[in-house]
Amino acid sequence: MQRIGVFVCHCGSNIAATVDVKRVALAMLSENGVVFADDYQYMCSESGQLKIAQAVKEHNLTGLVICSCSPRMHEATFRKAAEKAGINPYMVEIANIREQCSWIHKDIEQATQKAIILARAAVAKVNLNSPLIAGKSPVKKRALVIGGGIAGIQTALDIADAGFEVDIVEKTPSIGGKMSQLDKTFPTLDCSACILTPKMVDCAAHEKITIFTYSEVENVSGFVGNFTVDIKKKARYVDSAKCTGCGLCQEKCPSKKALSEFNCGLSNRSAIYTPFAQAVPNVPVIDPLQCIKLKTGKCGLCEKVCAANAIDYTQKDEIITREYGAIVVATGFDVINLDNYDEYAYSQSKDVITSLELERIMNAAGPTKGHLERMSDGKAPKNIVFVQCVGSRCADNKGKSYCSKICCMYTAKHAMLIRDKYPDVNVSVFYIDVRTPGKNFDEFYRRAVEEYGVNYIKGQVGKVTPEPDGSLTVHGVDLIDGRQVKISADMVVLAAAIEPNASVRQLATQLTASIDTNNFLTEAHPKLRPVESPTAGVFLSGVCQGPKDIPETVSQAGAAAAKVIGLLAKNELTTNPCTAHSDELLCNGCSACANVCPYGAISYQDKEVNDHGIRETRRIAMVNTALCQGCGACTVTCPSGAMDLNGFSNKQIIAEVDAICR
Amino acid sequence: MPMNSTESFAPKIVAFCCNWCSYAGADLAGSSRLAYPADVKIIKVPCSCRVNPMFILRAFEKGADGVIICGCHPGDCHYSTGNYYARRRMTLLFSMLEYIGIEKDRVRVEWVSAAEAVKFSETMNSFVLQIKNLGENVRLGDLRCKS
Amino acid sequence: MSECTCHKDYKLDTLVPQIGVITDITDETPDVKTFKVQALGGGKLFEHMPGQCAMLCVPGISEAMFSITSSPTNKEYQEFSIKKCGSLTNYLHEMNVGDQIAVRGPYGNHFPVEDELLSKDLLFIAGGIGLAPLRSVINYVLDNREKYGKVDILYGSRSKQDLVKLQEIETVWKNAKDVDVHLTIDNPQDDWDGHVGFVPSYLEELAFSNDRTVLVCGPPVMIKFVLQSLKKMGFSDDKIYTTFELRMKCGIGKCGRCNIGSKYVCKDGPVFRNDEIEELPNEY
Amino acid sequence: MKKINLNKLKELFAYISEKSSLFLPIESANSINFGMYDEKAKVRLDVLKTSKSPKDLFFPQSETLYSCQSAKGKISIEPQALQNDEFVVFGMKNCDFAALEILDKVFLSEPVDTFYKARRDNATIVTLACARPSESCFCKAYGIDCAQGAGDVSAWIIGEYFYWCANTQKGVALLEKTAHLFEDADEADVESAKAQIRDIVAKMPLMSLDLKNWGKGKTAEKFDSPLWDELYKPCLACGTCTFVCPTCQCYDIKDYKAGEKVVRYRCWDSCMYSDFTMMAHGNNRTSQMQRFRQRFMHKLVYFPDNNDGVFSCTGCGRCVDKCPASLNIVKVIKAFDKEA
Amino acid sequence: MQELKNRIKQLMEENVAQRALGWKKGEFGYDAQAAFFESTDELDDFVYNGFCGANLSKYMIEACKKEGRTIICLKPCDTYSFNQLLKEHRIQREKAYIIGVGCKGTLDISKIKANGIEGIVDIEGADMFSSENLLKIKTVYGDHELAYSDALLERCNCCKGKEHMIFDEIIGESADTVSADRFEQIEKIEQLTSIEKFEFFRNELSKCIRCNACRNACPACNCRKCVFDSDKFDSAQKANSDSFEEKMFHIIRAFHVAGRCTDCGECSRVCPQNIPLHLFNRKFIKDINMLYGDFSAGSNCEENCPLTSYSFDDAEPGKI
Repeated sequence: MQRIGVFVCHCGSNIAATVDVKRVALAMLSENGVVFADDYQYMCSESGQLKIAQAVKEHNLTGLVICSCSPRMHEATFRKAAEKAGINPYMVEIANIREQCSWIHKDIEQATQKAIILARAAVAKVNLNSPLIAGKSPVKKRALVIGGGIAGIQTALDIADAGFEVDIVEKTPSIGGKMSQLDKTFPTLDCSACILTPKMVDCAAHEKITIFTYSEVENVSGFVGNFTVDIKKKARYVDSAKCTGCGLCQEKCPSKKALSEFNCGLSNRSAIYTPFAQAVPNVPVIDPLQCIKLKTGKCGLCEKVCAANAIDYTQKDEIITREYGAIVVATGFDVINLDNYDEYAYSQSKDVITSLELERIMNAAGPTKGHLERMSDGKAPKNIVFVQCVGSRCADNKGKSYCSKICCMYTAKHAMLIRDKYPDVNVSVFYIDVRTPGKNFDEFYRRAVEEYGVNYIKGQVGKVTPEPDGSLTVHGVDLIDGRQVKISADMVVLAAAIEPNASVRQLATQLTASIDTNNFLTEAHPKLRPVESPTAGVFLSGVCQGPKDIPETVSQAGAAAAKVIGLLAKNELTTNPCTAHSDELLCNGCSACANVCPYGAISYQDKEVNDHGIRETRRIAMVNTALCQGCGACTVTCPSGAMDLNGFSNKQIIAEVDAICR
Repeated sequence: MPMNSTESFAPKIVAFCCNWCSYAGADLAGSSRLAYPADVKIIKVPCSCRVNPMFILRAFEKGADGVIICGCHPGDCHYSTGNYYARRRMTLLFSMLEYIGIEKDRVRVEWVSAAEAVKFSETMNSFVLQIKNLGENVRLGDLRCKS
Repeated sequence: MSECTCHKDYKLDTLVPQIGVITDITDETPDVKTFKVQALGGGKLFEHMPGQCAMLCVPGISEAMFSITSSPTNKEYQEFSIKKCGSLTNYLHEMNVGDQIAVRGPYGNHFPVEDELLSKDLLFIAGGIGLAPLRSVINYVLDNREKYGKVDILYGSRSKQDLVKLQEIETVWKNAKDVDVHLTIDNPQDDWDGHVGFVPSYLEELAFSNDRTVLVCGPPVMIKFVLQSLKKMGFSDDKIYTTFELRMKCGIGKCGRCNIGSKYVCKDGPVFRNDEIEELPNEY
Repeated sequence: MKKINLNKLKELFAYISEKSSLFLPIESANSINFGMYDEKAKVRLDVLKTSKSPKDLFFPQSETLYSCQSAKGKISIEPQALQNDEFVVFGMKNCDFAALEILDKVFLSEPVDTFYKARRDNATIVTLACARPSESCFCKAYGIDCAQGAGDVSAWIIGEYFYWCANTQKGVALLEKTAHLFEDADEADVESAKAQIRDIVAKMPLMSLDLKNWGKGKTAEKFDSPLWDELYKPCLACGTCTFVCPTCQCYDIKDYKAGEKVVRYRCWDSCMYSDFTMMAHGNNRTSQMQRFRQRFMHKLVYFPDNNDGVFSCTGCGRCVDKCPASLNIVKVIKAFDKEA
Repeated sequence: MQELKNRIKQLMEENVAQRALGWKKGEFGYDAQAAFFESTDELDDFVYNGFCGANLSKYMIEACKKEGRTIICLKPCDTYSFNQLLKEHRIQREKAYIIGVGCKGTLDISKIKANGIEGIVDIEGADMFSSENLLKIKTVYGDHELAYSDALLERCNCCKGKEHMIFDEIIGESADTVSADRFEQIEKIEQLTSIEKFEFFRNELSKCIRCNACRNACPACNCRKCVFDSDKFDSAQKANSDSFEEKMFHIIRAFHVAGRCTDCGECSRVCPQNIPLHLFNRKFIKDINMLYGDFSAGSNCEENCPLTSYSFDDAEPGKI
């Protein structure tokens, strides 16, 4: 039998104006187990908490019911107060009589009655509460960063600088990500490579950072503080330890027909390649689909020319298992597939390109060595049309509903750079809105319009038609004039929407992190916990969480790092004690619970039990409380009721139901 | 309970809300002062998948007139898959309830996110109205609880 | 059966309890409390004989059978010594003076204090909470001291703290006429200068003559070994009495639960003579 | 001896049910059980055995003993009112009546079960002879004559007519009340009908069941037999046999929490259930074999021990018909016979 | 039947298995019972005919606790239950030697008796392996004849198929017995109005005496301790003290076996009150098939139960 104290909070007038708090307290005195009930102005205040402590002492309380605001607001406060007063924190229940009562009801009688019932249900529950002790689990002091773009690099550097080990897993042969493909960055127009490369080098050189390029996460198990991750290192066919990065193999490689991923397929690369000159690590990989030796067994030229003997055609994919305390997802983005936008003739004309392709064309290390050329005939374009919002801000299902956020600014940048370098080129931009909320952004855009004479047309492009003469006709609407516009262009640049990297779906499943309908990873709280995923120990960095530009990415990367550092700095974590547990005398060992457990927390053991005098060995479910997150899926699947959930036990919920229906 | 006395009939309605979405949605409805009838009493559960059919029948046994279960939208479950299981369980259970005397309209599952305060309040308003139209749960329920 | 005023011509069924008031609670050991229970208007709920039991019920929690530990010679109240071991007993242990409980009874047979035991030399052997039913007989015998011969009481428990009713033993029983009390605890303890050892071995050490009539009660294991020792010492089965565990529901030999062979423990027991037990099928 | 044409029975039922509740075999949802008569009831006097025995008219499957309120350590108890109205049970078979007499030995022995007694006192029982006994019947083995009447009134259905005669004061009262519906009848009709029934009984396979190996004082002989270990195996541990049995009377006492109050009720229990003897103090029958043995030992040995050799079985054969595993008391008796 | 008996004898003599789990003849020819045969001598009483309706799969749980292997005779529909028990780790495959026995449908004694046939002393023609379709029934009141096919249990009229899902060997031929659509009755009930549905089931369930025969015979109800026997949900019940309780019991039972019930029909067969309990289970089966794709519990031991799996676009509750 519990000795319960009930405390009814006025919350100033927030509750007391609509709920007769004194009556609620009085009514609770006749409830089973209640030995003390009182009301107070602000229970969450220091004096309110002191009141609790006094009552616990005076009345020898074993359980508390606080009738106040939502438990989401102050449950933690009252649990701490209880603990201070010498009661187990899980002997506290909150009756939410503010958000779910006083704030939504006007009639005092009605609200008071409801408050009484809610309090009664909480009392009924506390009567069945039992003290729960949070477990402790050690923290593995190493972080994993998935994705080696600027987000991943920055997060890794920040964590490593704090003295913790960090591994970066990058799918491609080099870290650097999308930023390495960019030419210049807005709004300062500094060279992307110039600011990124030093960070890449820092990463490689940092003693706390291990980089796994050309690698993917294969499997994730465990929980916050104790993740175990299998990393698949794809066969590189080049021994990283021996390779000096001289580049001779790439020169000599006879297979040069592969499209360069780095240059967005606008140029070719050899079968053995490093994606770009500044790659980190500067160790090539052999593309097994292109390599003549691997395909036919003949050739082997690279092996012959390699002075360091680094070529190894026998290399196999390798699984490395590492343990981590925290995981940061920084998987970045891709440009959407433009199949749905064939009206822009992207597939029909080589001169319709995406903005990212333009970045490569403008880049000195790009397919045209930095000269602005048409990809079809190599001629210098005279009229360029930019089309904004291709696939972004779509009302229909064709594209994305969201704004890709970076296009307005990079288009202004492109227009400006072209007009600067090639003043005779006419540049028109079709836009819906120009969005420039950022430091020096609007100034930047205005420079494009005012200083560089870029022709901004508010309106949409309906169609781009390739003409027989190789030119392109852009059919659009000028919404300000309300007239049809037809522009003859020799290059059209599409500001294609960006979307989370395709790998994120599977990754989210592996991490049991949730994703939204657009495949962006969900934050634990959209405002207050923007860099944490709802899954403890998993953090978000960069565009995988939502569209952002470089400075935003870098600041979020730092924020995620700060969270990781905060976690890794702890030696151990307290685990949620509201976990499932199985009654071994009732368990059938049928595996139904394990089938629905999203965390793989349930395993089976053959165990000898003594069932009222009958001794036998039975297959029995065991819950790993460190893995269990307490969802309760198993409890309903279990037909015998062997599985129950601490803190939300069958009997507790039934007691609440009874109390409400009484 | 005759139909025309819907005004005086105060139904007993139990709402199971998942901690992460719907309970938060209810809180937001509260802080946004979006009213719904006081007949609705919320029980917090960690996830919609914690709701055992036994709880629902128990509520009806003890005299509830309606039971509603709210969870995160499919795909948004905090535990990633809980509401999918809840969806299947409740679909099957609900299809059977008429056989034991619980009208279809006395139960509902609604997916309400933490941000959908308006949806929460509208759902509760419409559910209460629906139950009021049905009247008191006379077919089912343990007589011992009624006296 | 008492008259009920709420229904005309209505006689209360034995399954319907009376309301008892807890008028005193004594902490005996860390997990045993003794409850004094009286009728609503004061006085005893009913008359009983030593060895009988009663059903105590906390509505909504559970009900269970307990030995009445006070002697019938007590005219004011009944006492129950209750060990904490389940939901009901846990609940009872949290109750306060003035709280009410539902009581029905008395049930079962009793020790033959007015027949076979008269003028006999008696040996009481108890272990732990097993003193509860024997205390009723002991006090009955002490209150009618002239009717019985010599009395020896052998009582053992795990530790000194686990000896129930120690104060009464020390002040009343030890000073009674022709009564010898032998206490023992399982393991040595600083504040204990009495005997240390298990009850059966102490019993053999004490070497009582085997013409004594023996009343045994305690945990099943203890009873088993005590009986073995008694046999060894030459006691005959028809002079040994014991009480069964109280696995009963209705208390009136009808619900079928406590049926062992042709006997109903709640009606034909709980007190059995050892030769009667020998005849029962081995199912207790 | 009085008689009435069968087509006037409805009138009789209507007349009786006007004055008091009338219970008789009624078909509902493809099942025939004793139920309260009303105009719509589908009366099935032609059916030999009701699915359940009529014992629940006297010892209902579930009945409230009292309800109780407790708050803040104070208790109030409201006992359930006893059956106060007279009622008539019509068409009970002799085996079931004999079973009632067995229940009397349990419930009417001190301390009397007042709930049961009130119902017994208020009932007038009309027994109906079995026109067509079935292969599962073995009442004769217990000395019950299904052709002969018992109870307050004995009745027969012979051809187009329903015959009855009173055996007790209550019976006389019932006959007097309804005398206007009846005509005088020839005793000889009934005698020849009885003879006919006895002829059939002689042919029934189980009627000759021999109980000489059972009864008082057989505990030691039967209890430890290895046969039990074989016999119980198909037993599903359900309670069908005990619930359809007219003499099984084990019950449980349980609490139901109905909001503010607690209702204490008793309900049938079955010694076949695994938790029957599971109590706070322990469990003395942990295996199904023990529970199976208990049921038959009780009926065939323990009960006779305490009741001058009367068995707690009347050969109604419901367990023979209903056991899902086709196990029954006959098989048990025969298995031991074979052994002996 | 002799062939089957001989084969079992041989297997026991060759020590392939230590005992056999089959059926034993009863008193009247229609009351065969499940039986363990520990020695070949005991096989004299072995029987296999149309009255061997009992599904032996669940007895395998006990058999698995014994030393050695047990020969188990399984009719085609019993094999589904066996698989389901295997899937739930309640029995071990290596402990069983499965003889799949041919089946031409199992008989319903109450159907025979419903023809006014009383005082049955013997029944001929119930043999499973004969092609004869005639039951010759001897009674104290005279002899009767009845077509075998007219006396089948409801479950056999809408049989899932005569293929054994798991076996070590098969003895005897099976014959098709399907004469009705399995879901016809459910569809009819679904057409009823809400109140009619309620009335129908109230009428049926009011007969329930809570003897637990349905539960204890059901191979899917294999919990060591049923929730209705334990106090885990404060749901321990023994009797229907209120009409609510039998409804609660039956619907929860149906829910607990949903996706696991093989529609073996034992619940209805054993019900002493003739409640068509299989209707609950079949309704769930029908819903599952319609909503989540055809699923037959026990057709293999790998497939995940529909209630422990999901798809992203499942139907919403209350929409069917």
